[in-house]
Amino acid sequence: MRFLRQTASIAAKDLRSELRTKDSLNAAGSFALVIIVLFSFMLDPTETQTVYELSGGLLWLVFAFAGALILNRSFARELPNDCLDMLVASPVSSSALFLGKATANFTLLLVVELVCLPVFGGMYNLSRWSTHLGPLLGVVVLGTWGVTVIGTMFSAITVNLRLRELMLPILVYPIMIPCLMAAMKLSTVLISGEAITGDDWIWLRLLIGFDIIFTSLSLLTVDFVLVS
Amino acid sequence: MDQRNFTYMFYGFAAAWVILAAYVLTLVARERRLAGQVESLKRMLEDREKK
Amino acid sequence: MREKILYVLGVAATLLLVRNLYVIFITLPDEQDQGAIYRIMFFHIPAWFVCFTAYFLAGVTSVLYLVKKQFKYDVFSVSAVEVGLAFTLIGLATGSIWARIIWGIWWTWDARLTWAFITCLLYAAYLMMRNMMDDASTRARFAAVVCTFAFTSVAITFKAIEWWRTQHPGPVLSLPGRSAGGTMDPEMEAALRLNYLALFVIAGVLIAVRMNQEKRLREVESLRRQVHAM
Amino acid sequence: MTPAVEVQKAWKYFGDYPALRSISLDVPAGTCLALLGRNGAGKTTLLRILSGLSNPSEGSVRILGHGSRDYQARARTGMIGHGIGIYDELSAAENLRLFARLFHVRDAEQTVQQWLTRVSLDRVQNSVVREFSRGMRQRLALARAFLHGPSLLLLDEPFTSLDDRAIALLQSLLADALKGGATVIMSTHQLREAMELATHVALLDRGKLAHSGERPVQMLADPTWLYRTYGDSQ
Repeated sequence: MRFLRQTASIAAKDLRSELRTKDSLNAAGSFALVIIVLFSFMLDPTETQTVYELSGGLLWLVFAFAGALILNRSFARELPNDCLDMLVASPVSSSALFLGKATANFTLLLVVELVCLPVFGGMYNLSRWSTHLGPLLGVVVLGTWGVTVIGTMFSAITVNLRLRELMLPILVYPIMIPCLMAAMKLSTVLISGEAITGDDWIWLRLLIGFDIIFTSLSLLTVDFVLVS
Repeated sequence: MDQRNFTYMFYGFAAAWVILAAYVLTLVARERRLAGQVESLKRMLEDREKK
Repeated sequence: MREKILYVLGVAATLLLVRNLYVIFITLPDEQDQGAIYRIMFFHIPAWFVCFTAYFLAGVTSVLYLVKKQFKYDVFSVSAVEVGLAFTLIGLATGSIWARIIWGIWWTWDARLTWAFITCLLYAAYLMMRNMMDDASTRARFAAVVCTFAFTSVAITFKAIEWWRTQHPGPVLSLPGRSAGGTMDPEMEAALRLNYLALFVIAGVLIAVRMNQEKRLREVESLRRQVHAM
Repeated sequence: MTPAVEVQKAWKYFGDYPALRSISLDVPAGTCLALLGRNGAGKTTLLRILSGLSNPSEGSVRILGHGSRDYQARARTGMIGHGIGIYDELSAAENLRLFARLFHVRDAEQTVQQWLTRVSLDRVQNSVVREFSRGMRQRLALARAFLHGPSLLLLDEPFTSLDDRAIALLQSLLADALKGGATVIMSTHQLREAMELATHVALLDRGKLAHSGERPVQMLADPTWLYRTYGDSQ
């Protein structure tokens, strides 16, 4: 109970200060839209069938790039005035602190994604993209959680490095590959207007497994990262 | 047996040995650098202790 | 004394490798389908096993570091990763050259190749990150966490990639209990085993040398702090 | 009565370099300890360990009878570090509310208002901290540290960089806290300010505890007396 309240307080704090400046939301949002526009030069936007086949991959690339921007800010926000020290020294356990920050990042990234999804579907005339909206949102939520759990953890690890803006993506993308792979596969299927069947279930299981494994691993190891 | 096959086989082995050798060389270089650093730091410490 | 043993071992393993080369080139005949190029396998397969083993041990020692907080585990972990990376490069280079002849292409996005490439990038990033950290204790803790994450992810990726179609040739070594393998000539197999031995010993020696350096690095950093504190 | 802080044979290594060497120190409850020593002697390292920001490599640390990372220890400790530890993008009230919630302060809103009044920021409580002057931010940081009525206060160089008004405020807050039975540990270079409050002193020299005990009388007139007597001759 105490744990959940503290997690909520931390998440609310991060969201409130983000909403006040909107730094990373604006950056991630416009970056994502720019990439979506750039895709139109990469492929023929009128060949809808091709776009359908690539949709999952394209979307998750956008999400992963946008995510890196949000995640970079996550712990960097604590740097001025040594705020992180105050949080670690307060009676908040490292895992509550981690979960709070992960929740905030998750929410921010999800907002950006929920804007991108219809824009992508609309601009490329993917009329079927929302036929399986429920499952698609489920996949987006699961995939985003995987991205934010890994990202939040590595945001804490890289925050004091010089070149942290570069190091975070270099470390984080190869680690998230299974999660991105699964999310891409499933999103492609769902955006194309088909249901998840047969062989694709294994990707859903992979996605859920990835989330569970890395959430527990993060909760087990945050203390080593935050307490020196 | 065609000649290309042999050439590429040679390339393959050469590549393996070159990479191995390159790695050994980086180890040697690092060894030298570390030795130099230890030496200069120790000298610095001695100098300061004398003062 | 320890260093001498290391050097002797290293030289012995290299000599063994050279002797194996002789056997491989002169004594063994060409393989019927692949011709001469198949000989690359004598380097390629053991190199992969070395790198798997190195990454696995690095993952295990990273967890041990987090549990026991003793520097020796961290030192082993970096060394294993670095040597593993060198052998990954060997595996990729030899494999790529082999593929040029057999498949007609330098690179294909085959599952295992992709996996190896990802692994390479990931562990290179790990080494880069270590280079950027100045305090050995923080570096050891963070590196151990990163390595644990990396190993877990790499293992999952390996599994995930099995679900994609693969065009990599199956196992050729006859391991007990694996009936599908064992298509290899016993003479070739003996040569392959000897090469395994040689490469594993060389990797071991390299890791040991690297471990010494990591200890020296810590010494340098501690001296630096001492100078700084005066 | 258990001491507020018990440190037993604590070592802290950075790599191979021992920043703290076998520190054993008991701080009785209700006292004010001035932690002295030159730069790099290990004062900040020791305070970080007591604040739960860092674990000792060897040895044990008990805070108010609990482990240094335990909820019970952390909830009753207040701290001021090198940074002021408040968020620029949040308002004064939001900052205090956040920490009140994290520390499970009862009647959070009322306590926050009381403290805003006490540090004279109640009229600007809804302004974002970014717009505050230096002095206002410092006073807010003091309110943040004292908000939950801590039984143990850990202050790292609290007087450096404070303006006069904040120094006066901090001194009165510390005096009140000591009257209320709290324990104070502060590292400081400003010996004159510290000596008025300190009942005990501890001197760190290159990671070792060179001296600890009650504050010698001599130090009131001559604050550097301890350095000359127990420190190295340099």
